[in-house]
Amino acid sequence: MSLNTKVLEIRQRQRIKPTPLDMPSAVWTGKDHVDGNVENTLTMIFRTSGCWWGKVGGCTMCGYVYDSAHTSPSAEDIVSQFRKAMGKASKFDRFMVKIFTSGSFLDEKEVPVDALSKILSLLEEDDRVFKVVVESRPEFLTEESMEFCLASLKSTLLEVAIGLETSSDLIRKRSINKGFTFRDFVRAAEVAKSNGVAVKTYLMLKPPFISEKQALEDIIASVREVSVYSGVISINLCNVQKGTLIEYLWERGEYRPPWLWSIVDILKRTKQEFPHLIITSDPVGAGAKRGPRNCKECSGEVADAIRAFSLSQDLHDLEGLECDCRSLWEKVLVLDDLSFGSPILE
Amino acid sequence: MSLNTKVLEIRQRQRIKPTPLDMPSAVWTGKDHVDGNVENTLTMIFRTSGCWWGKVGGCTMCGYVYDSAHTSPSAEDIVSQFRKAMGKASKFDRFMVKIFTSGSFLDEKEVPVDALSKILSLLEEDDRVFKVVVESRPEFLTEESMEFCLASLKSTLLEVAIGLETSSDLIRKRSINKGFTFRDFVRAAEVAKSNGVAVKTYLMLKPPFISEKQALEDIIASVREVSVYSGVISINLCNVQKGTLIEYLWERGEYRPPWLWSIVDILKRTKQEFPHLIITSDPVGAGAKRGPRNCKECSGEVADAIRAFSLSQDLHDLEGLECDCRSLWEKVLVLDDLSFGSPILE
Amino acid sequence: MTRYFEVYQRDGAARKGRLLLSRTIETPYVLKTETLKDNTGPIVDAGSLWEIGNVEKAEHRLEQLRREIGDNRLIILPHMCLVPDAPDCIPESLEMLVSNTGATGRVYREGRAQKAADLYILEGAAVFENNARALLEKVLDMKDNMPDDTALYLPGICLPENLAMLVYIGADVLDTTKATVAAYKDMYLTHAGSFRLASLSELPCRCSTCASITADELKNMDKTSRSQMLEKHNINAMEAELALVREKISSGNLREYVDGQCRTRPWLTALLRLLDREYQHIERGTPITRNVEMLANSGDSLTRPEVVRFARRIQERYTPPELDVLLLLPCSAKKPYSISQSHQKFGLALGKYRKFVHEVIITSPLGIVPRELELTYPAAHYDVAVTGHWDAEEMKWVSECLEDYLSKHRYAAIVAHVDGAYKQICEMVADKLGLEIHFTNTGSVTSHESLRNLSKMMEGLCTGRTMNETKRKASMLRAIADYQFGKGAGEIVVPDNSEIKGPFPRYQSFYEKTQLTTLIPQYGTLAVTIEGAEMMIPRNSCIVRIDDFMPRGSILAPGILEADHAIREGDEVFVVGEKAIGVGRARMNGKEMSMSTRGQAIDLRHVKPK
Amino acid sequence: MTRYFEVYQRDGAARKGRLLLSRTIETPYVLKTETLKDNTGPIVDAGSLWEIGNVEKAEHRLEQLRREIGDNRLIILPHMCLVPDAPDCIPESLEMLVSNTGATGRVYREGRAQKAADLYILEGAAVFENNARALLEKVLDMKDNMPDDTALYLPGICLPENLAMLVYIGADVLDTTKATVAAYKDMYLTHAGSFRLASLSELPCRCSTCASITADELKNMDKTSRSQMLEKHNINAMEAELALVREKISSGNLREYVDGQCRTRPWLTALLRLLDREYQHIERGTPITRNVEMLANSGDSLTRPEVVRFARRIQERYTPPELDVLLLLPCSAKKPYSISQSHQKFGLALGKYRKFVHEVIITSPLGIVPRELELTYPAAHYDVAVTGHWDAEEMKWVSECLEDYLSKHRYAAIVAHVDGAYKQICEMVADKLGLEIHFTNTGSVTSHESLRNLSKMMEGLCTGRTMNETKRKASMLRAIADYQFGKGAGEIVVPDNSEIKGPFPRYQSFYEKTQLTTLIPQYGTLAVTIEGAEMMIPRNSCIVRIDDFMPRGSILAPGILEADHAIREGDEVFVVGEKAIGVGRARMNGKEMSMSTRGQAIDLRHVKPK
Repeated sequence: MSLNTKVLEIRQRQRIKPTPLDMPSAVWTGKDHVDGNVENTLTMIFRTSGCWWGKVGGCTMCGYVYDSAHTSPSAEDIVSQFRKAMGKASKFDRFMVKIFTSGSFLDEKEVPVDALSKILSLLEEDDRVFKVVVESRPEFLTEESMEFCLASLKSTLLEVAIGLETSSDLIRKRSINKGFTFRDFVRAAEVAKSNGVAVKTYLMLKPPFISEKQALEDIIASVREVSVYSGVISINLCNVQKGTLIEYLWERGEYRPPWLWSIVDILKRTKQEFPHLIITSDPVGAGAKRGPRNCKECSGEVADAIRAFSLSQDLHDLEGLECDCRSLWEKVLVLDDLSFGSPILE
Repeated sequence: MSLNTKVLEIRQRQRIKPTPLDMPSAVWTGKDHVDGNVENTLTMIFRTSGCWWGKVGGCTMCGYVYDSAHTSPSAEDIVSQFRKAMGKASKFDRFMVKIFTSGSFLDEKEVPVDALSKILSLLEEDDRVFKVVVESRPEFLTEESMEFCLASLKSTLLEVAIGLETSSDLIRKRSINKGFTFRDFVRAAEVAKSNGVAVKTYLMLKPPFISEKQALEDIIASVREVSVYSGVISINLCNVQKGTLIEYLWERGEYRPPWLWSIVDILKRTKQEFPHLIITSDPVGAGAKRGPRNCKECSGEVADAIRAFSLSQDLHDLEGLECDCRSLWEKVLVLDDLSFGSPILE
Repeated sequence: MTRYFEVYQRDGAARKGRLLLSRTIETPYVLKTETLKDNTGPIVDAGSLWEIGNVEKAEHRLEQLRREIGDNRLIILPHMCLVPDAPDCIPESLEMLVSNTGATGRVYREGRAQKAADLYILEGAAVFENNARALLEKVLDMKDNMPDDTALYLPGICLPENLAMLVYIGADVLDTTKATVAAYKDMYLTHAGSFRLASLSELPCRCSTCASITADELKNMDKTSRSQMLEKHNINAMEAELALVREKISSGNLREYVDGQCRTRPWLTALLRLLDREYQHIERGTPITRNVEMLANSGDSLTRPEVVRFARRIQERYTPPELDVLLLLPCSAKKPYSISQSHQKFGLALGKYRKFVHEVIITSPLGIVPRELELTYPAAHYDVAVTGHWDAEEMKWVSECLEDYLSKHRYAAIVAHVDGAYKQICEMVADKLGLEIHFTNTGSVTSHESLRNLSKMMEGLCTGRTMNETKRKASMLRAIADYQFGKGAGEIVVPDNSEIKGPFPRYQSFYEKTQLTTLIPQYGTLAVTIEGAEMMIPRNSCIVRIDDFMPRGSILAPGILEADHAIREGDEVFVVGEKAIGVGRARMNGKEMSMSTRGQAIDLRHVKPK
Repeated sequence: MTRYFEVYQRDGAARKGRLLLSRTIETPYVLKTETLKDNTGPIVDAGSLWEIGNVEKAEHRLEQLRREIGDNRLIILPHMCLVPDAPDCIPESLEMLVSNTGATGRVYREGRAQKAADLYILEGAAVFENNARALLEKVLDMKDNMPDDTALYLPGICLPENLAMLVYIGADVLDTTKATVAAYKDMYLTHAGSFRLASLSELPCRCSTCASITADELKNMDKTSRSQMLEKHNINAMEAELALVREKISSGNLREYVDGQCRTRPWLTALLRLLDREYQHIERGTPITRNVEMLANSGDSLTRPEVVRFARRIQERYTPPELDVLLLLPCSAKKPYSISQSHQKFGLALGKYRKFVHEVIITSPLGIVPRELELTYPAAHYDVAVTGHWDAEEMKWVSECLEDYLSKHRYAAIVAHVDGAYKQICEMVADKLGLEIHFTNTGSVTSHESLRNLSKMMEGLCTGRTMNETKRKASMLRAIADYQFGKGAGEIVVPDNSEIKGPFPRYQSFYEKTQLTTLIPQYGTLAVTIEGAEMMIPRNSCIVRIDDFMPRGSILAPGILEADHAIREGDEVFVVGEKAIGVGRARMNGKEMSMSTRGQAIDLRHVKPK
């Protein structure tokens, strides 16, 4: 059975509940490091028809597909979702907008062109919005789509975020099942660049089958390779989402989310090597059994330090972290590499 | 249940086979150390009505009672036994005669006075016989019996052998169940002495319940106390005879015969302390599971050395004995004292 | 009876204690035998009468020895050992020997009246190696005749392989005799049996002795050095086993360890089996509850005291609620059963009919567990090897439990939602008792079809008496009270019209606004309030009478006048004194409370002055 | 298949072997996991494709590594591990990787074709801890697909508590991963399970690490030093267990050890039970005979391969002598039965009627033992825990054996001189088959009255066929031959009119002055002379075909062309080659002989040139 077939099989067992088409999946506000400053951000996730790749199988760790709508929302529906989301930013004078779907914002099948141009225009019109970040798979990042976006979004900055996950084609293909290559990413990034659009890259720490050490080193290598094309790198820590292959494995004792010590190590090493690169990580679900974690004692504190660094980009925020479990993690780095197909669960 | 009752109970379970009344139980020839020389000896064991003490219970280690006749042999029968026994000595020019019954040669109920005087006269008449040794319990060693014997036995030397077993009244009573006291022995020995009759004393190494070390030390103490009354001491090594309390216990893992190392140690220490005392031991059944023994490797050799010493009275014969099991015996000496009611079987 | 020995933890006949001598000796203890003769150790042998010669001298030696070594060392009084099958020929006067001060030990011989001592030594214990029946008989006789707060010494019998079992049958003190003798016989001892040194290609141990040498080097040493090395190893092996056994007592799973360890030798297995048949003896020391898993991991688990006690209490103390329909269900791996996926499905399938239905779970090794007792130790605390196959003995035992239940308690209808061996058991019992049982399962008990069948069956049957949610909760607390204190206790401590508060399983019963009990989910037992205790005391069970003092915190054994002998460690007990009443948790059994002169008897939870 | 691994002793699925690398590694072996990454050790991991990136680079790394470390170290070929439940997404080309020289190891994934290697690693083995069924399935699948003379490595799963069982199911190589991880989690491991360090009041071990420190000192160390100490202890505990297990294989009683050791965890007990049900797998490696006692010491002894094989061979291969009266007797503790006191009394009671009577002994766990086979392993070699009580499973198993026998073989009369459980069994079977059994026992089977009853009963019944002394001896040898070689072998190797010489039990059969067989009492098997072999060879069983050479002393596996797969270690085998025929004793099973490239296959006793 191929990876894609297996992922699809798991997907098909999940039930998606009917939801209103004019409500976004999620909206929240927060703070982000943006070009040297800490800024307010409004994050919105649109409910769309869903990621085309996810519908034919998709990534082994991705549970966002279940945020998609059971029927395709119309352009009006999407714009309506946008308007509702913007309501949450009423208290801000200045903020950045981050737009996600469970797939690609630039995929016309998810976000009809009418909706896209309307939303970008509305953003352009809103003076408080100084920057817009949209996420997309690289195949939708074309000269045409860039020009189209920039046509609506004139003075407001645009950044496109691409979920590359890793620079290793082997891992991206045989562990993550992402469906594109590093070369695809490079092409997309260059298109953006040549259009003056900034590129943000998502990496993914510890996809399935990969040992803690391999995962850690893979991210370090990935940062190195991606830094050529992208000024902002955000490292996602794999967590166990419902309806994913990762969950299927995790329930059987065959997957353990990454250690927080690993991301601390990654942040320290990469930031030292690339001081001007913005490198962030949001430890979602840290300390939970489905989330990235150290021991019960220190997970909270370490996750806070990671968040602080992500905002400040100041390595001092990662100093002084200590816990008895750190020596266990060091052993796990060695042994998880030599366990031949089973994670060291603790 | 008293010791005597228990011994009697065991005795009553044995069957005694009918045997001819005019045949001795056993006769054999050998060599003994006698007054500084090695001499030929003729040993005869008469079949009599048996030891009176054995018939009411008797000693815990003694199986000789089963050598007695089922009906009392007449005086003629006994003399006839004697004549048959003497036939075995035809090859000797000079020899000593040792007479045993399964009880006391001087007990009139076993050996009628007519038989006694006839036998002693015949011995007196035989010029080859230079010495006669007879065994008896002390109660039959009286002025009268001595005078009676010496009346028949003029120029031939007489020695009486007494089975004292130990000088400890406690052990003799509560372990051996011998039925007389050390005071009884002393009295008998003094009677003999005053009649110019030599006394030979039998001691018994390792009666039941007694540890190896206690047994060893008991014999050393006994030799010391007996040396005052007796010029010849013969140390019997307890073995497991049929129909005895010892056998009953041995079958249940509750008795182990003495180590040969123990008698070696006894012989060395007592001979050094009493160089002029004749101290002998015949390791009957040595190396057999019912007999005194060391390990399989050395039992034969050590028994030979004990026999050699018994003849020569020369401590050189006991030198150079070595075996790996000696260190085990040394530990047993310590531990068997601390086992609180179970022998250390090896 | 003693100022020098104190027991502080028990498990079956095994226990942890302390000999309070010149230095404190933790028991179970392995005595270095040779130190008994070395007057510097904490335990000293005054010697044998065989060697001393007579009782007067022995008396003299004893007096002298006590003067020499002081009171805080234990003297084994002068003795005169026979062997077990010898007729008794010991002078009576020897028994009269006493040391008026200090700790003493005595050799125990069956049938002889026992004078007071701190330690009793089983005469000739070593003779019973390989004779399970005889050893057990002797030890039981001895235990019956010595106070619980004295130490039991089995001399000359201990090996690493049998140590756990000897402790399990009740030994407090053992010794190194056999370890030393084995060493001098070139025998290499392990917890898994002995090896001839010559047969070993390597040393199967990592003790400090074995780590320093190879098998070949050891074989090539001269006899004395070799024996000394072997002795060190053998004693290490014994001490490691001893420490392990002590930790197993602490952790509450010595039985599990012994269940494996006894497979080393047939006589040890026989000993386990024979001991289980001495239910009175072993049950007395078995705590009523534990906070570790109970593993039912061999055929012999069916007879362990916790299992037998559970079954007997169901048989003797349990009264089912007044309902007309019985539903028999299979057990689940997850405990308590009701939080398992399968039982949650059964509950959904029952739906609105659940209030008509009394649920009883069938399981090995416990037999049957009424739903109300599913939290009660060991029902929520056991784990078994699951292979899908039940052996004939399991089937027999569980059938007997079910048969007893169904012959005592009548229902208008019996439904069994079970498969495999469970079903066979139901069929056998139904057949034997001439009962009709409705089976609702088709294929798997959690299949949609089976569950639908169950619903339908209930729809047809459920027309009789029902029990609402409050009553159901109350009946759970009552069942637990009956299980814990005896039949009828539930009605007292959870009276009619009690109010039950708290979410499952943390139920609390209130009567007229006063709290009477709390269910402790960890143990599945009830803790009783002082008001509850006041209602229970007239029942006159689980009562501990204390002297004229005001108790607080914990009660020591010497303060206890009398205690219900049915009390077990872990039991909820009611303290009655002249100054106060109280309620607490027993730390020893009732007999020990009554008789002991040392040790923590009760952890008091509530006190009320009179 | 391999030049680098050799098995030299087997017991069930367990085995002792050697990895012949830069240094010889004795297996079962516990690999220090971290040394796999340290290129100085005898086993080296070439790394993961996940990290290397692609197959070309992996190929390059492999070549370079081989050049660097030489041929006499084992390289684990570049791998790309998934987890057991992952869909296969490994590039096909990765499997093509080979090292043209030197020893190699490969990760084994179910369903993938296996290339040659010296060592196979079960992918994701650690996932199956606590899952007996899945682990056993995986190991069986792996064993079916890898040659017998390659080593099996179960990574990341070993603990001191499960080591014996992992070896028992067939592991050759294990590692220290869990010992290290446990140490860094403050877990203290023992063969009897794990403890939280914090819960220990003392260290239950005397290894060189634990001897140097107390529990409190250890608890108070800083984390890193503490973990290092714990790691040392944990690995010591594992290595001690490993050495013990190796010695248990050597001494032929690993099963007995595992029978106890598996009680530590329910999943290990389940593993033992499930493994016994894989009779083919475990029987194949079980020697036909041993010179140590077989302990049948738990309920699970009823299914051990020696017991099942004995019962099956009686059912399939045994033909009773032609007699009309069957006498059923109870077993005796002393073996062989006929030298026991009770059986000697039975013999005396039978007296002159003995020649009319066929004697069959009833026993647990073997079922039934015809008198002729009382010397045959394990009939003369077992010991059981004796309590007088038989459990239901024992009764069931023995009844089934007796029922099978009585339904196959008819007698004019059946007498049973038995009591207790034996009698119940006879009654159950008689009832089921509608047979009449005459019971002669009153009270004890050895009482005078019972024995007189037996004599009288026989007096009345014994009028039919008889068997004289020579025939009786011949029938014994024939029964053993049939047991050993299959039905009909007895008639060939002990023809009619054979003369039987020698005192019991050292019988020798002669035919026309030529000796054909000798009974080896130690094993209860027949040794066949070269003349006997010549008669047996045409039967075409237990045949080993060798190449064109003159064998002497012993035959190595590579010299064997083909061997009867029914051959078991310890079997008497007939060697057939172009240059000679011979007869000897098998040192491995027939499949191994056929397939292996290393190892002693046969100890040859007689050879005859063609």
